[in-house]
Amino acid sequence: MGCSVEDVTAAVRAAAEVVREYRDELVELDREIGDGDHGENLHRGFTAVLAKLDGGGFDGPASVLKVTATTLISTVGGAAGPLYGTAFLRAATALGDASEVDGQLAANALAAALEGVVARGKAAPGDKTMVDALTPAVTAAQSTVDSGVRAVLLAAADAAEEGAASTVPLVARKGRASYLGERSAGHLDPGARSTAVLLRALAEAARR
Amino acid sequence: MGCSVEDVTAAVRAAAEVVREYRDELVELDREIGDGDHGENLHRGFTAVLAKLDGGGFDGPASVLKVTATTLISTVGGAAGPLYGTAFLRAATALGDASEVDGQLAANALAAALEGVVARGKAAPGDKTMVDALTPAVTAAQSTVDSGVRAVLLAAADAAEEGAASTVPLVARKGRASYLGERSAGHLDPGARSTAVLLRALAEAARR
Amino acid sequence: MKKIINDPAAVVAEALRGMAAAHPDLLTVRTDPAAILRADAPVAGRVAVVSGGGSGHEPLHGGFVGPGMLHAACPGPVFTSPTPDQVQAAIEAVHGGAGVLLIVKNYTGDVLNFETAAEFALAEGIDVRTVLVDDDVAVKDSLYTAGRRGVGGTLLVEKIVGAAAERGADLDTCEQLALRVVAGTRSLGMALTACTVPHVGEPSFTLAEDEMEIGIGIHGEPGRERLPLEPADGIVRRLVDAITEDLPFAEGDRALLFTNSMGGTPQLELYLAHGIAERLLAERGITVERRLVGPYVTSLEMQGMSLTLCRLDDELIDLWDAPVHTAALRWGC
Amino acid sequence: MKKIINDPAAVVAEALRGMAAAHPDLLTVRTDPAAILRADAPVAGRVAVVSGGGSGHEPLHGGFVGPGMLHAACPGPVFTSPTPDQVQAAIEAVHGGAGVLLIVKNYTGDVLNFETAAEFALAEGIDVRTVLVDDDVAVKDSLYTAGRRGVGGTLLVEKIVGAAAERGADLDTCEQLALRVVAGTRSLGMALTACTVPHVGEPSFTLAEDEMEIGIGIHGEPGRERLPLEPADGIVRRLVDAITEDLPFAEGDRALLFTNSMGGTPQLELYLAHGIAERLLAERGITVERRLVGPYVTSLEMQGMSLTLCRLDDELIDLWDAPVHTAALRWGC
Ligand SMILES: Nc1ncnc2c1ncn2[C@@H]1O[C@H](COP(=O)(O)OP(=O)(O)O)[C@@H](O)[C@H]1O
Ligand SMILES: Nc1ncnc2c1ncn2[C@@H]1O[C@H](COP(=O)(O)OP(=O)(O)O)[C@@H](O)[C@H]1O
Ligand SMILES: [Mg+2]
Ligand SMILES: [Mg+2]
Ligand SMILES: [Mg+2]
Ligand SMILES: [Mg+2]
Repeated sequence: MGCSVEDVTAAVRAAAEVVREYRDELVELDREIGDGDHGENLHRGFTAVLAKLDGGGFDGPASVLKVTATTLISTVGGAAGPLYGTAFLRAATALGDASEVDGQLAANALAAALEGVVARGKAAPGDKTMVDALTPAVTAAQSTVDSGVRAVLLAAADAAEEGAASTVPLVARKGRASYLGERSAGHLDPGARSTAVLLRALAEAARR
Repeated sequence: MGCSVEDVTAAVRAAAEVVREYRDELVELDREIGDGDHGENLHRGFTAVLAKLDGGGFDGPASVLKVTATTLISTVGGAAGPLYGTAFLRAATALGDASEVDGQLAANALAAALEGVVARGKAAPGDKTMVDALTPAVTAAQSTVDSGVRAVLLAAADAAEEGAASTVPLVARKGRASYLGERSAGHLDPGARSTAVLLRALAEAARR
Repeated sequence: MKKIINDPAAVVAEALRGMAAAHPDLLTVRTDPAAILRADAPVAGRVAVVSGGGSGHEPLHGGFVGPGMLHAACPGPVFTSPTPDQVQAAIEAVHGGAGVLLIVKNYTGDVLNFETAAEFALAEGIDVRTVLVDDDVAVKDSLYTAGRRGVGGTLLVEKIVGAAAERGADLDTCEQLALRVVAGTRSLGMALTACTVPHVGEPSFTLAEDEMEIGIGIHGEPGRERLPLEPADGIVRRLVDAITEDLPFAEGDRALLFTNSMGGTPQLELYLAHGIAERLLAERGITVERRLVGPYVTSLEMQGMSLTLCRLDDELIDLWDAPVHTAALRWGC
Repeated sequence: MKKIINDPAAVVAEALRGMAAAHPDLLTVRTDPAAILRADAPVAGRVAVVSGGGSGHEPLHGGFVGPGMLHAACPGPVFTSPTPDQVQAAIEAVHGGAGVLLIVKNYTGDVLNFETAAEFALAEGIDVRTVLVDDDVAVKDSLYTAGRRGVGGTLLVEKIVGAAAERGADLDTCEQLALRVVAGTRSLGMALTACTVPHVGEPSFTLAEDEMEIGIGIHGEPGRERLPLEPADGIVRRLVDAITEDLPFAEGDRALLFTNSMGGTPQLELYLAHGIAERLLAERGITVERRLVGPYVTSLEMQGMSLTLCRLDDELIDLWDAPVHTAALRWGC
């Protein structure tokens, strides 16, 4: 048995709530090598998502993710808005009209999200962006598809955290941090960090 | 025998040179209760006076003071420019066409200077201005007229120093410090200080 | 001290060189003595409107030289009034035969230096009048003090009188008009940070992270009151209250509202403050019919703002709206 | 953090309220989503020129909305690009039937959000083109990076294309013109101090008393190089050298020189720097035919400056000189 529309709603809600906790850390990371708004942007966006989720009326897991996507796109702004928006939109599409999400579907959704982010942002692994968190997350998810959504997402979150950590020594080639050139090295990428944080929250909220 | 045109030139030159030494102190005093330019203003002006004195060609003590006056007026600006300019101009007028300055003439010149400053600036004693230094200086000078220029000016300088010190507790009623109201109390008035400094330098340079 | 300058003593001279380069068709910039003149000065048959004062308040006054406003501005060293010769030279350069009106901010230094210049010019047969601007309600006015300072209101006097002179008003009319604007104008400023005068090298005063200064002047003078920092609503209310109570401005008054940055306050904050001021004035029944928002009467890089309120009537509105072409204010042409 | 604000999250909304109050005849200000529109928009039969980006760079972009320049500006939160809905709503509000040109500063966030808006608008049958401005020579351009940032040059593109649109140029012409201005424009900025974003509450970076940062962006991003503070001559030479070598500008070139304050640098210093830049360009045989000096593309209260140099020809000069009536730039009307 996989995750129902209620489970998915609860998981996204949990992720949205966690963003508030990490707001200041993400602001600080972005202040170091960007413009200091990543935490504020996501906080604004996920606060709006929470309000939308309260409205309810979702006919399936995909519709929860789709509302999340459009809300993020219309409230976050910056680079993260369209990127996370696209990620959730593609994930929604990957879920199709399934009424329950299982491990395979969850892994597919993650893969679709990554594809969307790359299609929009044109970043490759190693460019010091959220792609560095999402890419290993997708790989890890794909090798655990049979163990249920929670296990898939936990593996993904673990991998994303490692991936995020791996951005520290990198010199940024995409996003605002790239303007710093060599001076971007030695800092954790805020978007990679937020990806790991979101995946961890989704995983821990997943009931199965 | 009194002070010749050369003596007067040397005394003004000495005063002008001393201003450089006190520039920073006067800036600092003016920064506390004014706009921080008094030392810079006098320094600019007396540097120009030195250049003018180098030109030479003075036909009497009065002409030295007159050139000093017009140079200060045309280079100092601010409140101090016209006030010190007027002071030197009136002093020059008081000297008339005398070829030597004696104690009486020196005291008269100081009194004329004070009258000029009051005529222009309308400050009364106790208003926390240079008048608080110049007024006791004039009184002291007048009671020592028979003892020669040097003694007259030394008495004036002593009195001016006391007068300047007496401005510390006062609340300013004229000049820029008056904008501070009660907050001007507890500070030495920069113009009173510069008056004392100038008189001391003139006195010490006076040969007789 | 962090500034984009070379020698602190040469700041004004070098800035004038840049100003000359930036506005070759509009301005004639003289050095020794320093003056910023309308390129087409003297304008025959027109009252010449002349102002000036210490530098560091830019665009005041040099940025307001040009058709419809000032004929000449005399820039002194930073925060130090110009000298009489300087003012006199400017008067002579722009005098067009119909007399000269000096617009002088009420500071002892400015008053004395302009006064001396006026005496010289009068002695040469030029009809010179002086109008003092003293709009700062932070300073108590009294016969026994230096009186109120001239601050933001100076710009309004220069614009309105400049327009009248451009149209051919005679010297008496210009003088009366200036007095009328001064009488109906009040200002108050506040600071979040102090400014640093180049030749001083350190800030004019120090404010803690949670302090603000109300009633500051435009020369880095500290204000009359140091208060805990407040949100914009509180700050603007203090300024509006003090200004409207002073004249007083009354319900039904028509007014020009000038929201001024002291230099370092960004436009985002300035518009925010302006919006609050408009709301508070509307609550008091005062109709804002004209407005100006920007860094126009500044104190170097000081962060802070001032509000200026000026009572309007149809004549003043018409003169305010009249064409002006200067480096800092331009409309209608 | 010392700012004249209330709630940091409401800064942009409150500033827009003030802007609306300050310019009632010129602008229509919408909230939710936020947009600053020409009061007379849509202008039938004219290409609509639309720009926008994060707030905190004022007067860019809202201060450039009005006849002869932008039809709409979309202000995002401070230093955060606006959202697609916001841009789309602005496009729909000002579209006058002749297509819409989006002028977008080259930042990932701006590009992605405007791109999405353009897709939506295209889907509704509105002919939308996007021109990216990427004039900042501080950033190495390469296929594998985010590319150069858009900074001061954005103003020039907006003015020149706005003038062409006002005269009735079609969308192709406007797009080509914008590309031509972008191709001939280079900028470089430097900072003496950092700015503080309201929602962050502390400075974006820290510079010691004797340090400066060369190649800063306009979002409080640190620059590429931290150097010991230099006199103005040295600072300006660094900027002029980097800019002229990049395009490269050559002897005989005609140019517009735009000397921009990052916000907190006072006009006195800015004119001083401008004068140096003019001298250095003259030495290189580059003829400055137009100039602009002021705080136009800012980074909140940051102290610092940027230079922008744009190659001119008769057509561009004519468009630059064309009447413009906006809150921040106005001439010829
Ligand atoms: N081209 C890109 N592809 C993928 N991720 C990107 C790209 N550009 C930026 N990012 C991510 O976005 C994050 C910054 O987001 P945010 O601060 O919200 O936007 P902005 O940079 O516009 O201020 C970066 O840390 C990075 O992970
Ligand atoms: N009305 C006045 N009468 C006499 N002295 C005055 C008057 N106003 C100011 N001063 C003197 O001038 C001094 C300030 O001079 P200065 O700093 O050079 O001019 P400003 O105040 O214009 O910056 C004050 O300290 C005071 O002694
Ligand atoms: Mg960011
Ligand atoms: Mg002083
Ligand atoms: Mg002074
Ligand atoms: Mg951003």
